[in-house]
Amino acid sequence: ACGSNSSNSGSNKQVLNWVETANLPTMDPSKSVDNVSARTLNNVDEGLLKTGSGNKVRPAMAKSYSISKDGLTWTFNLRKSKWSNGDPVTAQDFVYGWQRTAKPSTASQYAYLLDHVQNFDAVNKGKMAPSKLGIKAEGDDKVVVTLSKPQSYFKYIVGMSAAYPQNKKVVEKYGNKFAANAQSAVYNGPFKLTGWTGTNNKWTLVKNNQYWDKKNVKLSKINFQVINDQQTWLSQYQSGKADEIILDGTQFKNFKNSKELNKRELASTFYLDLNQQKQAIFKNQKARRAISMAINKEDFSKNVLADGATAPKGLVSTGLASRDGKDFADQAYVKAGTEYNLAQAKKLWSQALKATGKSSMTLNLVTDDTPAGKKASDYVQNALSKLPGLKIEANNVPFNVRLTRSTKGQFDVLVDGWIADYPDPISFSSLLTSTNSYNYGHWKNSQYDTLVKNAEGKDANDTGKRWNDLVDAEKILMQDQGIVPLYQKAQPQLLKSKVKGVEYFTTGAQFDFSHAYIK
Amino acid sequence: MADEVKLTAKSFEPLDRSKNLDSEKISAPNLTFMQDAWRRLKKNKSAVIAMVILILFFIMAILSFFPSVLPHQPNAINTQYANLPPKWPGVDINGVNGTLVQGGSRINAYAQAGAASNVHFWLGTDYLGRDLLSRILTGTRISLTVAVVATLVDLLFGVTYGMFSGWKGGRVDNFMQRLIEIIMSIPTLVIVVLLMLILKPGMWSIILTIAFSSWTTMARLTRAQTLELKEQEYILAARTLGESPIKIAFKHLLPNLSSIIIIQTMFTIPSAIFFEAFLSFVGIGIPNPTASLGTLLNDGQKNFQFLPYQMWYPAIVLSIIMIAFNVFADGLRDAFDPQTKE
Amino acid sequence: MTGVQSNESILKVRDLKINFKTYAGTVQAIRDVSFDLKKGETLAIVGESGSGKTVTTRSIMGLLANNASVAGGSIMFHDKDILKMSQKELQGLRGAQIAQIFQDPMTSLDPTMKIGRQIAEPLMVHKNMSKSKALAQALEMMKLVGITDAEHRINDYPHQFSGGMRQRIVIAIALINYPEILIADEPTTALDVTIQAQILNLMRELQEKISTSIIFITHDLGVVAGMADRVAVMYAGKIVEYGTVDEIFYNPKHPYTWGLLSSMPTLDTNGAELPSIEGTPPDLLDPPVGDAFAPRNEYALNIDTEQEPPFFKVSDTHYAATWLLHPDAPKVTPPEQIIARQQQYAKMQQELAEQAREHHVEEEEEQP
Amino acid sequence: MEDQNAKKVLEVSHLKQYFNVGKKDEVKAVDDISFDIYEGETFGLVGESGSGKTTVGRAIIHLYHPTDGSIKFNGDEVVGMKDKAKLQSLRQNMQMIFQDPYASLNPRMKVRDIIAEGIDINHLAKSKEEREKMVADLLDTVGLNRDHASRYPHEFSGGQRQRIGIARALAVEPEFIIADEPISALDVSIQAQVVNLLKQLQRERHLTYLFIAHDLSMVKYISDRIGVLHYGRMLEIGDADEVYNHPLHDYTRSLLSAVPAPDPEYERTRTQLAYDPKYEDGSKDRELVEIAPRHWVQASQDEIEMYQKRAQEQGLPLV
Amino acid sequence: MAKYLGKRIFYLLLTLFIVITITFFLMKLLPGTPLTNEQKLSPEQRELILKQYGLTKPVWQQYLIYVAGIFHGNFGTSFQFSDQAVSYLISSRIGPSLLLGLQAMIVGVIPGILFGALGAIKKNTWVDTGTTIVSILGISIPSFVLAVLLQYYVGLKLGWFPIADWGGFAYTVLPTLALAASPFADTARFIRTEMVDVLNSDYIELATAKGLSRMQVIFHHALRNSLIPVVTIIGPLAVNIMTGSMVIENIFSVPGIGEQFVKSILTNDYPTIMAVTIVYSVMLMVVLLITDIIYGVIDPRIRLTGKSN
Ligand SMILES: Nc1ncnc2c1ncn2[C@@H]1O[C@H](COP(=O)(O)OP(=O)(O)OP(=O)(O)O)[C@@H](O)[C@H]1O
Ligand SMILES: Nc1ncnc2c1ncn2[C@@H]1O[C@H](COP(=O)(O)OP(=O)(O)OP(=O)(O)O)[C@@H](O)[C@H]1O
Ligand SMILES: [Mg+2]
Ligand SMILES: [Mg+2]
Repeated sequence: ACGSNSSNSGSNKQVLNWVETANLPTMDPSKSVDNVSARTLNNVDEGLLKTGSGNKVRPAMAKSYSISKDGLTWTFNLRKSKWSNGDPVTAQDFVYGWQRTAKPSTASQYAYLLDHVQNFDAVNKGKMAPSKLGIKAEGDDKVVVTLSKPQSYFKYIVGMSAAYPQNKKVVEKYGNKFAANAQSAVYNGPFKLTGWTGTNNKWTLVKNNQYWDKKNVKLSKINFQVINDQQTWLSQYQSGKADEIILDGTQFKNFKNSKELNKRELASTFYLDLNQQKQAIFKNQKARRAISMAINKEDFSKNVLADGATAPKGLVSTGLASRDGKDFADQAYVKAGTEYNLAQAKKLWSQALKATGKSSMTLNLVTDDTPAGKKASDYVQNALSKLPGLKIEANNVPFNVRLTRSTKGQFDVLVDGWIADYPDPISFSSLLTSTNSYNYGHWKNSQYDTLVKNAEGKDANDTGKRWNDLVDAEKILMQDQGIVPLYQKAQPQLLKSKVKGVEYFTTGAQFDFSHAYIK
Repeated sequence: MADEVKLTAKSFEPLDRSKNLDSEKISAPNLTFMQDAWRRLKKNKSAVIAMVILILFFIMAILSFFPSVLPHQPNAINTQYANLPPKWPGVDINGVNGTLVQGGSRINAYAQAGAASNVHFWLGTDYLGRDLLSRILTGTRISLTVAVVATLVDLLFGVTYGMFSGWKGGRVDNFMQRLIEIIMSIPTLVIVVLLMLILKPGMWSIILTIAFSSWTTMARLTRAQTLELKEQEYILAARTLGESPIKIAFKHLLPNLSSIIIIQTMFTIPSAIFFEAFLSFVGIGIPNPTASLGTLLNDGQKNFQFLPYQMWYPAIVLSIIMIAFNVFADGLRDAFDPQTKE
Repeated sequence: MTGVQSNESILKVRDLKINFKTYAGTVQAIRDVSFDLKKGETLAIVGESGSGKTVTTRSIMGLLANNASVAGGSIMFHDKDILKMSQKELQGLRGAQIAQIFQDPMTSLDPTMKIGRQIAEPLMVHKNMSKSKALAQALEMMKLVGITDAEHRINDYPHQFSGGMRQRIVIAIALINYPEILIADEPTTALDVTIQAQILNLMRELQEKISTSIIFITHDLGVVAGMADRVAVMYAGKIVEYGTVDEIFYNPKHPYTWGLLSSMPTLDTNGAELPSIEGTPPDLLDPPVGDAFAPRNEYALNIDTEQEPPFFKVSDTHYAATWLLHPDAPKVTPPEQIIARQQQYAKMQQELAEQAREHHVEEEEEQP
Repeated sequence: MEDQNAKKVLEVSHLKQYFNVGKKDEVKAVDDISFDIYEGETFGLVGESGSGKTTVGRAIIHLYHPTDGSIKFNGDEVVGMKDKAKLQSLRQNMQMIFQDPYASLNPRMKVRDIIAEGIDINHLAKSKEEREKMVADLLDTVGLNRDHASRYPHEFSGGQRQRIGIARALAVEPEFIIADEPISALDVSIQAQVVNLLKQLQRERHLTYLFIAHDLSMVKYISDRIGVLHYGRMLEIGDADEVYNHPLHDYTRSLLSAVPAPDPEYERTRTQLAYDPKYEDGSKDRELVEIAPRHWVQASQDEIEMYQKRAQEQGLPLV
Repeated sequence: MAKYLGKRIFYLLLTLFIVITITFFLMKLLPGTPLTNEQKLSPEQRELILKQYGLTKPVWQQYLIYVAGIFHGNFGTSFQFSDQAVSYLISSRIGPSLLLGLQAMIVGVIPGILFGALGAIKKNTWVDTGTTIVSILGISIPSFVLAVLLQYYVGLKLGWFPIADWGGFAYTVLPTLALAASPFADTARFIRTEMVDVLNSDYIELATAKGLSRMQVIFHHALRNSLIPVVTIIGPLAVNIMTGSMVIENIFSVPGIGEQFVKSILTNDYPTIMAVTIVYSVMLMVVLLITDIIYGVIDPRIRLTGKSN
């Protein structure tokens, strides 16, 4: 009866209808912390370089770059390009953007990505003027970055929103309303944002005619809508109102043979943190191993999640990085760290329990209340309850509450997850160093710490050594069962077959529409 | 005029007054008030059916305390049998023969899962292979518990509050009513959400929060009725006899408030069940692995298109309970009303 | 007293039988009731609670409850049987030719409608009158029933009036179409004496003005004495005695009428005990064989328990259904009070006769 | 009839009972009334609806807190009585019969328990059997069947219900009973039954009654003395016959003239006297003045003479 | 009247003040800050952010500032949407909720009244049974189940109305229907009970005795009087519908305040939760006040008096 004007006639119209499951909270590159804004920013703005499918880095605002021998000085040569308001994008815009991200008053929560940049710490703590940050403009088209220590994966970092250029004029014009809605920002990427009021459920990306590579941008429009309900999403997809859907397990099963199905892997591992500070028993490796061995990860990912998720090999996800054709995860694989062996688990747990002098204990299991979180909660609770003398109390809490409780250590067992910010194992490995604030379980291993430190410092310029350091660290982590890997996330996606050229990558923003088109 | 029938002289002798002609002799059946209500209730067929249904549900709910009587352990995970549709032994009708439409064609889900021919789940399984029938039964128990306990709190507190306020009248009443107004001005959901965020999530918090937000209606109703009743002459009579207020409350007020209380209770129970379901939907309901009808519905709703049975069965059970409560409440109201024309 | 009277019966009720189906069984509420209503007269129906007064009048209005069934009889209004009328015909009748005043003025007005509109409604319904015209007439009627400051009060709501005023409004509603028959079902029972007196006066005045026939129901014999031309006494769903008001009050024949009359103290009743009718009326679910009053009747005869008494003629206008009037019945002495009344009656008759002789006025005689 | 120096059971003086004091809808339901009731007599209180009759009764029996004035029962001040024991004895010695036979019995209690409520409160029965027997006796006394004890109020007719109410009041063996329109809701034929019962009980138990009614013929029949109440004020007090036969106050006259009698001849000639409340308006201070012996009328100083003249015209001796 | 209104508004403000106070301090008990990535922030940054949100001051000062802010329509800044004023967030989202609620009330209440009246008029007939069953069903099916069914069958299978999203009347149809079930059922049942009583009353008998037809009696006399008690339930019901539509909004992706409320709960967006609470309370109290006034319009007996009971 209605709405017939939009669905089928669009084959020659270059319009893509995309769905998000959360609102767009901000468009300020310095303040973006979530997936939705990362994805949108990635399509409306552009940094020096850009990560694409297969985690390949390609030139963006910088047409080329060079690295000094010591790996500390990176020089980027900018191409001629313009902001959507017609202003040229200059080297100063990068300097301004980075300084803005780094200075404390901006309160950027992702500023830490720039932590290798010279003087970042001091600037970030407000102890040094932002102008002392290790980024300089040489003329209008050359950006020179000085690092405090070598960082082989810096090329990925410069493609992230925290490192985007920012138009000083515009930022200062809008003050703290900058990028609070579609009009109060300018864009240098393939699209520009319209229709976003700051709080609404719908927004649209339209082609940016000032974009340097606009001739390769085919889409004229990308409509985004927020849908919270999985069933609704599917209906919208089926009725042609949405061009894609990320399926859940049951839906996946029903579209297994669909031509529209794209199995999307994700550089994301979910694992259990075992709180050693709260529960002394977790100081015992046997206890940690028992927990791991009691959980059948294969079964969980294949039969319960059933959405293409896989059993993890360790903390670092499969497919994130490889060297000489060998995947990091395969190379660092320690069977005992992820194996399922209930009998052994029971034995180990009894021993560990005995050592504490108790005959039984109750532990709480904290998960977030996303669908996957609930499933993990159900499954893990059931699995662990099989261990002798162990009772599990499940706490399913909203995502942000889970974060708070993680930080405050209000958990015994925590289902935690991590998505790599950039395609380098260190994005994972650094998490479990004893000083890292994400190390919620407070597992501590000095050897591990040293290896990671070497990778970040002494061996940073030696790819081979660095690689080995990280592989060794991962092995130690798994042998000592510092965490209990649970599953590696997948995102099975249905994408209308008319939609071509959507670029996907496993980290960060995940989707790039700049070369997408409708057939 | 008088028709000429044979009238004997004896006919015109005065009637012997000693012959007792008093129609008052016929004594009424000796029933108590409750018995009388019960008798009337029994006459109301639909109410009786509703009551039987409710009793059945309560029995099943209580039985579900003993997992051995359930077809399966409600929380037992068997991922091999995840998402199996209902299968009734020996019945080959789509919907109950263990087949479902997957990816456009009808498949035998049990065969696909490698289940032996003697494996059957009457109402199918959920995504962890847990038996839906067993979960619905325990879920019913939890939902009924939520409802009944919440109602009890509501009854004990709400009724007392209302009676006290109404009886005292004046300033006390005024103050107590203002208090209720304040509580009522905070939307129920907000109260529940706030309390749920502060309290440890769990069944008891839910019960507490539901009770906390529902007693005001009961209190207002009983207060209004008490205000009316306390002016009744039989209450005045009790006062002139020197009956203490407490005794008046129990002997005179409560019995005459009973129907209004019962009716309100019968409305509180379903709304508590609904509310719990609603909380589950919002994501702050009963924690897993415990099932309530609300969590089951919530889970089922997500896959309605492919596994419709996961929503239908809990929804049907919930609806039946609701309808039964409603019909039963109507019946009770009539039964407790002596004015009801039989 | 009354206005123009004639011999023409505008309402003839014959052998009316009405039953109610109830859970417990069939209630025989009206058992063979017959009476006539003449133009311009006031017929009072008296009897204790539950004797069937209201049911009788409701059947005349065609307003019987859902569970009622007419088991027999007819109610002829201008040669048409009300009991056989269609709903439409009945609607045309109600509030136009036959109107009713109810017992309780506090509850019989719509609390949410202005009283002017309530009074005007029958005009709008029956005469298709425009609202403003109907309201103008309603105002006249309000003045007629003695509502002071009617212009201002026409837009008031019922709760703004006292009980007496409300009853005046109810009367205004009933009279606005100048009905031929006005049924007043205990119109003053809920009012206190002074207000009652006002309302009764008002009704008498109005009757004179618009010469309507009134069926007046009450259990207050004082009111009957002042209002009625003729009286019918009901007991347990039957009329047990009827006659002119003088005949009933001064020469009652039925023991129930005796009881009624003597249980009411007059201003000069003294003595230790009031004569009263002991016991309670019979259960109409299962009316007794014979005379329903027998169990409470101290003059009961054996035959009362065997056979229903027929009507015995006392005079052309006076009939009573009691075996005591049978020629074979023993002579009984009525209660003292009744004897006193009979004596007074005899005296009155005598005076009347003398007067008649003196004035050579021909008394019209009424036919039974 | 009581003699002059009979014992006063109840002395009401300057009783005032206002409602909603200080608010816009203040009601002076009872405004400065005084009267005494002597042992063994029946004092009738008449007046139109809303004149304050019920309020007087309820104030006397301690259901209200009077605004002002004093009520003495057997010499003890009732107003503001706090002493528990005294209160209980007051409640035992003074009882009330209510107007509405339908509202005055708890529909969800058995007749037995309704009647025995006072027995239980005052612990008058030592055993269950005794209690049972007392109830049965009371039922006998009020002319009901003993079997009726196990029934519910709704199974009775109005007259029978009123008897149950009487039995309840009698259960504590009071000496003084306030009967608040006990018969106005009843059918004529039943009224006589109840009045007879009350009279009989008075004879047998030497009860004192305050009998409230608006049915003047009944009040006159049952009462020894009568008080006429109007707008919360007592207008006239006197012996029943006197007040009826020789009313002095205009209001009383009007009231009497409005009473219909079951006598068509009388009715044909009866004319109702219109009432002009000029002798009641608030412009003057008025007090009850004894015009004829034992016959008091509310009058101001300058009205006394007029009432005396009226009395003389009716052949009453002056005080 | 003015005095009465004044008194009511005073109570309203007092209640509101108490509600604000209670919610404010309850919120303070809750864990969580606006920071999602707390771990990676330098203490200086942390301090700065907390300062931006005014969270570094003592609680009582925060309270005073908050209360003062409310008087200027300032409810603070959202945690979920950085730099968005909560007042803006709410004002931009309340429209759809109100619209849906209003439509649902109209679609629910009017047929509800007719249904209930029909049941009462045809008491104890099959019509009565039928209407009763329908209204009981309306109460017995949770609104979100109904929503899912409507969406799947009417939206997807039949394609009559849009499945989700917001953008015109057609988009409101399904959510309105899902929401309307409960006001429909509630009014139907309420009206029926009430109307049965009213139809037994003396004034209805008098109206019939005036010669009014059955329909005239019902429309001129019975309906209005049966509506009186219904008005009292309609107020809170309306607020419930407008505020309780979060599930429906969620399912149909309606950009309303209810859906936002759920998100705020899930994202610990306390300023928004608090503001929504206050908005709900105000709505509830204003609606209650309005119903009381309407009550007076419909029922002249309680007009212009200060008594609400
Ligand atoms: N709808 C009904 N269903 C069953 N019985 C009924 C119904 N209406 C009246 N009755 C019975 O019919 C009998 C006569 O009732 P009716 O109302 O005519 O008495 P009444 O003489 O008017 O009494 P009252 O003086 O109390 O008004 C009573 O026994 C009553 O119970
Ligand atoms: N609790 C109360 N609050 C306010 N006003 C009251 C209260 N009780 C009685 N009144 C008022 O006091 C006046 C006297 O009332 P009361 O009941 O004593 O009259 P009554 O003579 O018994 O009348 P009736 O014959 O109608 O019973 C009336 O105007 C009544 O409205
Ligand atoms: Mg009647
Ligand atoms: Mg009274």
